[in-house]
Amino acid sequence: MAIMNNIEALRTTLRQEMERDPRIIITGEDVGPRGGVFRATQGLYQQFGEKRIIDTPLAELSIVATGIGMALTGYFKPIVEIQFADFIFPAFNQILNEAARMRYRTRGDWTVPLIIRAPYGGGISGGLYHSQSVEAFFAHIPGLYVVAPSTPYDIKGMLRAALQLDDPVLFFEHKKTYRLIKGEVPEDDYVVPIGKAALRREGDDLTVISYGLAMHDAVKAADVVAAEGIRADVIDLRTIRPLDKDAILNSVKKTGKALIVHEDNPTVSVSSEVAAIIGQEAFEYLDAPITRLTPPDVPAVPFSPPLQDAFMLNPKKIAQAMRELAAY
Amino acid sequence: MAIMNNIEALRTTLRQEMERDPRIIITGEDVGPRGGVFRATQGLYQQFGEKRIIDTPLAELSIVATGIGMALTGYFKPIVEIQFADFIFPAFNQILNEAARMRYRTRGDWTVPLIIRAPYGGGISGGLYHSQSVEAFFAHIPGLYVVAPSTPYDIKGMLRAALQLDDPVLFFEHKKTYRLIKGEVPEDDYVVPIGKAALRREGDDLTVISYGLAMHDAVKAADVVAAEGIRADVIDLRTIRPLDKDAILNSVKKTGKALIVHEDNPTVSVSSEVAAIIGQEAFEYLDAPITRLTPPDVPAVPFSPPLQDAFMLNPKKIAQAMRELAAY
Amino acid sequence: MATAARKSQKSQQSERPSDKLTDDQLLQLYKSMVLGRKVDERSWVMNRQGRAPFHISGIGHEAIQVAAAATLRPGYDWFYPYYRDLAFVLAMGMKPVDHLRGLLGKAGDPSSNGIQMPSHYSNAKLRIGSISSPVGTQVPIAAGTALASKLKGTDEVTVVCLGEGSTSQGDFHEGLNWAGVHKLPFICIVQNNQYAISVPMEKEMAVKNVADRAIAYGVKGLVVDGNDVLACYDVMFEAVQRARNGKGATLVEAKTYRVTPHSSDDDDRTYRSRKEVEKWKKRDPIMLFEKVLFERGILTEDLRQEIDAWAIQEVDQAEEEAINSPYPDVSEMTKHLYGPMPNWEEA
Amino acid sequence: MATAARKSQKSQQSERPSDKLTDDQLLQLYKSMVLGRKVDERSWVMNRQGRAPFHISGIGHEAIQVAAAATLRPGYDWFYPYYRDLAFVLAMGMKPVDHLRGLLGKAGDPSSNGIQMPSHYSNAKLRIGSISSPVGTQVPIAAGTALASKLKGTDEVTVVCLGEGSTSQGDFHEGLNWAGVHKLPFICIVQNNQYAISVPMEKEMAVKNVADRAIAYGVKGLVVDGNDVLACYDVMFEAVQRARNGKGATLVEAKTYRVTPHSSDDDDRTYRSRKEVEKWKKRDPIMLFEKVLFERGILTEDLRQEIDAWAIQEVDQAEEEAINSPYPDVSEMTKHLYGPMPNWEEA
Ligand SMILES: Cc1ncc(C[n+]2csc(CCOP(=O)(O)OP(=O)(O)O)c2C)c(N)n1
Ligand SMILES: Cc1ncc(C[n+]2csc(CCOP(=O)(O)OP(=O)(O)O)c2C)c(N)n1
Ligand SMILES: [Mg+2]
Ligand SMILES: [Mg+2]
Repeated sequence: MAIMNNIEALRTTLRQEMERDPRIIITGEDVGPRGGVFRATQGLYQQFGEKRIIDTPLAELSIVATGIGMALTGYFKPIVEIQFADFIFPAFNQILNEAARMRYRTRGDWTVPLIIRAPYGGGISGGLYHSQSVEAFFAHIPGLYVVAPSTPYDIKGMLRAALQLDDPVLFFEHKKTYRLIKGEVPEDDYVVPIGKAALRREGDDLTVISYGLAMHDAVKAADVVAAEGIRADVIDLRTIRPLDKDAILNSVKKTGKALIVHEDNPTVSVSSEVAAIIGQEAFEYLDAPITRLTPPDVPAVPFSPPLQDAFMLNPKKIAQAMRELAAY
Repeated sequence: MAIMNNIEALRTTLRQEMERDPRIIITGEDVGPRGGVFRATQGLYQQFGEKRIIDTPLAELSIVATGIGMALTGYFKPIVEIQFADFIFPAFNQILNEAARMRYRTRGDWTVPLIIRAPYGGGISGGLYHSQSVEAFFAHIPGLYVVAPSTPYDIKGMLRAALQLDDPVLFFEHKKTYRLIKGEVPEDDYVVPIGKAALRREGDDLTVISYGLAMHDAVKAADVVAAEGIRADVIDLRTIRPLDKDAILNSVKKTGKALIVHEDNPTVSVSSEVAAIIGQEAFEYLDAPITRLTPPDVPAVPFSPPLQDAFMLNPKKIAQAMRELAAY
Repeated sequence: MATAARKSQKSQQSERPSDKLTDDQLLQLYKSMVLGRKVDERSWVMNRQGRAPFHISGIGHEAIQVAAAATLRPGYDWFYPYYRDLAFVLAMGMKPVDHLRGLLGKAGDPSSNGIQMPSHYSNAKLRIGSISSPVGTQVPIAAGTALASKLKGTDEVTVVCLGEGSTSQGDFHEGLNWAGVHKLPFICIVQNNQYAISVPMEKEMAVKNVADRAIAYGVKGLVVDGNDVLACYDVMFEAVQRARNGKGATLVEAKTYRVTPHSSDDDDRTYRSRKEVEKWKKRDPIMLFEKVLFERGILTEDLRQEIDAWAIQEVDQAEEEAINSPYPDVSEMTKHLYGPMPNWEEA
Repeated sequence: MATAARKSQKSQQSERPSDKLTDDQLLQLYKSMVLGRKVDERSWVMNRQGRAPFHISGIGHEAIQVAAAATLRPGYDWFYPYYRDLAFVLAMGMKPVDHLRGLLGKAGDPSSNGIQMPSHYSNAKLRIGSISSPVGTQVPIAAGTALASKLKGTDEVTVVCLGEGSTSQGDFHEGLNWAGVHKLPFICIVQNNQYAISVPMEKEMAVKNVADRAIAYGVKGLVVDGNDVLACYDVMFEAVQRARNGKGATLVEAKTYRVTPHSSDDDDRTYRSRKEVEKWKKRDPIMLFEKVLFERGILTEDLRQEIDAWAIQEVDQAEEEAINSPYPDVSEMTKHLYGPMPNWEEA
């Protein structure tokens, strides 16, 4: 079994799936000869040619829209790359009003089997506009799947799952994890079901719910506090929409304490929804306030190194929040 | 004191403020001779001429962007109209990445004193794309003010308040309330502070938190259940961002029970955030699950009359939810 | 004899594609226009009777619509209409009852089964794409469909319609740009009725012809009198041929006028003169075509009345069917959000 | 004598605006280009030394930038730059240390005080608008600013820059459309370096000249050799005059080349030949201008070295200042979200 980092897992899976399924087409800015600015598509243009790996005009609205138009024909299964999630917003109208609403408004007559990949997240000196976490906007939208795998194993398994769906999937990849996170990736054809969270650590004292880079920090934090006798369930949501309510509720009903951790700003975010679910459906089991830990409610990660450091979550901050909640 | 409906209060206030402040300019589709498709600007073109009431190309991105560009000069205070909130999304990138982030990214050197008006909401046979509640997307954005006044009094007072701010304000008007809701509008120069909720009914048994058309239904529901001996605080949030946490927490700490009601679909919405605030900061006071009542989590209001009826909230549904929560 | 008259007239002109149309085909065009008109007029009546909350009309736009349809292969070519394309979708194979069920929000309408507002057409079997309300979005989507056809190696053509006002949207720009870059089998028909609701053309753009915008994308631009059905046919024929033969995209601008208010919610007296409207009513595309058909001896007064009666009967029957159709079950509201999930077992 | 030589040369040509530039003004143009270049080169060095995480370069683009600046009134006209406009913003009044503080995320940079990535310029006092990263957004914003100037009755001009790839965005279309409709005092400069990162021009658009797109908006389109500073001056002079005199908007396309990779994160060898890059290095705008200045006797080798030394000293000093500047306090992170709220009392 090969050890890969996230970007290798992604690239390898793209290649394997394209070899298998001639309907898969990749479009986006610089995905061709350049192989993508993060190298997700490196070598694919050379292997599959310019009819399957298509460099597009610099225009996200139409990158998504043409993806929709290709998907509607049923001839192709487009995977479009948004170079940075920060730049997905010109396409917001197309994603919301067209991709996500097509099936509903046509009673299933038209469907949009489209995957939109978008690197997101901070910690890479990207400043305000190359660091944004944008998942909250999309998690609100019925008709979309929104996923955020953060291990090489899940990237392969969830990309393969996404390819089997007949609906639009937003596939968010935390760019800081691209080279930071390594792990085993089996060669066989497994899938990681969309809509299912993973339990990364187990414990009875509290539940930490997270995803993305923050989830890796949460696991480290859990290991730190475990040494102090605080044992936590660490849930990796993996899928942002639909949320795995069962996984969340089962754990919180067991521990009675929930800490929700993510890099996105908190107001009306994924953590709001998780908290609302817990507050409504696990109320009787709660032993402590439903707690959230996120960066401050500011636009995005500042560029200046000390400010970026102060903004980002890390195992220390999470461990501290876990201690406080455990002590409640 | 004049009795007006919402659209009259809006139009009258626009006229008065334009008479007072020559910097105010209105732009948008059909705002000129036509007076707006909802008649919000009726007569203003005739009074103020084509230099202050500007019919625009059919292009929301640039309606907002040119508003930003005008606001940046400091010469003008633009109020731009988005004809239906459903059509605000082509401008999403401009609102999020430009208007809302300008002050933050320039450390206050540049500011965007811009008001974006947008009629939203269902119940008017508008189907999927003329009925959307879109406030959740914007409530997530630091740097924006998001308001949703729903009485003639508040429309005047909050529009006047918005005009005094030096930051972008999204001004949502529930279109079903335009002619449905009437009330007294004083002639004097009052403001309704942005960021402050209103208590529409008082009671110790539970707290209903709402805004927009649903808030009017909640008040009716409260009157119904009051006759049955269930007494509720009914909070009209009025401002969606920033939320009036004090008003929410003070009431819930008193009643111990919270019912959050809105027309928007629930997942990652304003009700999620209100629930999260309560779950974190009023936890020890809670006597019941934090409860939400919204339409189902579907894209928007269907057109067909019976489906529209089934979708929309009404006093009966809210009263029932109040009874159940009170009985918990 | 009628046919002889036509032949001689023809030989005096240079060869036009519409010259090749048989009398039957010409009558078929005419009937399509009349049927579209009658369904549209009936929709207004049902709205004024309070039975339909909303109607948006294509009256005045029929010529370009039925002409375009006649140059396409229904069910093979891809068509992304806009909300005024009633006559167009009927000519492509949709039925009056489809429109009228939609008008009333009744079950059985293939467009959306009552989920969307009226005139938001869709028919997957006929390859008619689904209309949403935000204007312009369908242009780059159509470009994507055209790209798929090209990559797949078919000779399908994709046609997309919109109003001139909607060309101000970024979507239009981006879609046309793709059409140019990839030399797509793509035709964008702009039905230029000179207003976007109340906003006149000169406040929408600083060019005389929308088709002049084609040059910015390296695609062909053609202007046509949108009320002259045969001229429309000629222009569309050329555009379809270019597309079908891999010669690239065309932007067709059909100059026309909407003689009705923007929709049943509009009052157009606030922004345009009755004189202007009356002037255009005299250029009614059906009237203009009747004149040609009379001149050519293809249409007689008897036949005209027969066609009128046929169309009215079609509409009567469709109206009855629509009125008698049930509403969709309220359970529909929460259906069709996602397709079925595969039965995954995690490894 | 040099001046005599120039005069005679001049008289042979038709009158060009740049002919009116004095020797001093010409040298000023040259010095601006050299200063921009030196600051840019130093940024690369600091990046390669590991002191700056990111640099995006304007090397090769200096001619159009300093020429444009010379036709404007800094602090009076409005300027919306893009990320390659280092030489431009310096010529408009920003300081090398402003750029270098930004490069290091240090306090005191007027652009964003370390909040944004480097090269995202802003200076409210100089009326230099703030750059965000999503490309194209500034075009319709600039149109709004130009509209404000026009409505206010000033003769301010608004200039906005972007790359040719970014003209594919809907924002460009919509902004230019407003400029046409309102005949705005607006100049859009497209710095066409023939690539959007790795994507070559022919995959971005199907036209030869971006300026050909002007016709779609009823604005004037002008193409210029972007490496010829005097030609750039002439074209910008014309555009500014049109704008200042209420004659409307201009789309200026300056054909140029970026001889560096897209940014410090890029490796341009994956998508273009070294031969192509070398060819363009021989058309370096500073070299080309030096040749003219030498020919005209305005520049001597001594003076050239003097200017070089001056620029390097400026940059040395700025670098030292930047390095010695503190980082912003972390409390900055939560500041400047909203302005102060008025002290409202509810009625
Ligand atoms: C994005 C968007 N903005 C606004 C509207 C509201 N609206 C519906 S039709 C219309 C005018 C369209 O004008 P045009 O494109 O010329 O088409 P026409 O109706 O004249 O045929 C407007 C403003 C909309 N549907 N979508
Ligand atoms: C909306 C958006 N999408 C993608 C990017 C990433 N990006 C930054 S620069 C660039 C290429 C720009 O090309 P061009 O406009 O020609 O300007 P150049 O860099 O060549 O000067 C891209 C794709 C971005 N900044 N904004
Ligand atoms: Mg029109
Ligand atoms: Mg370029």
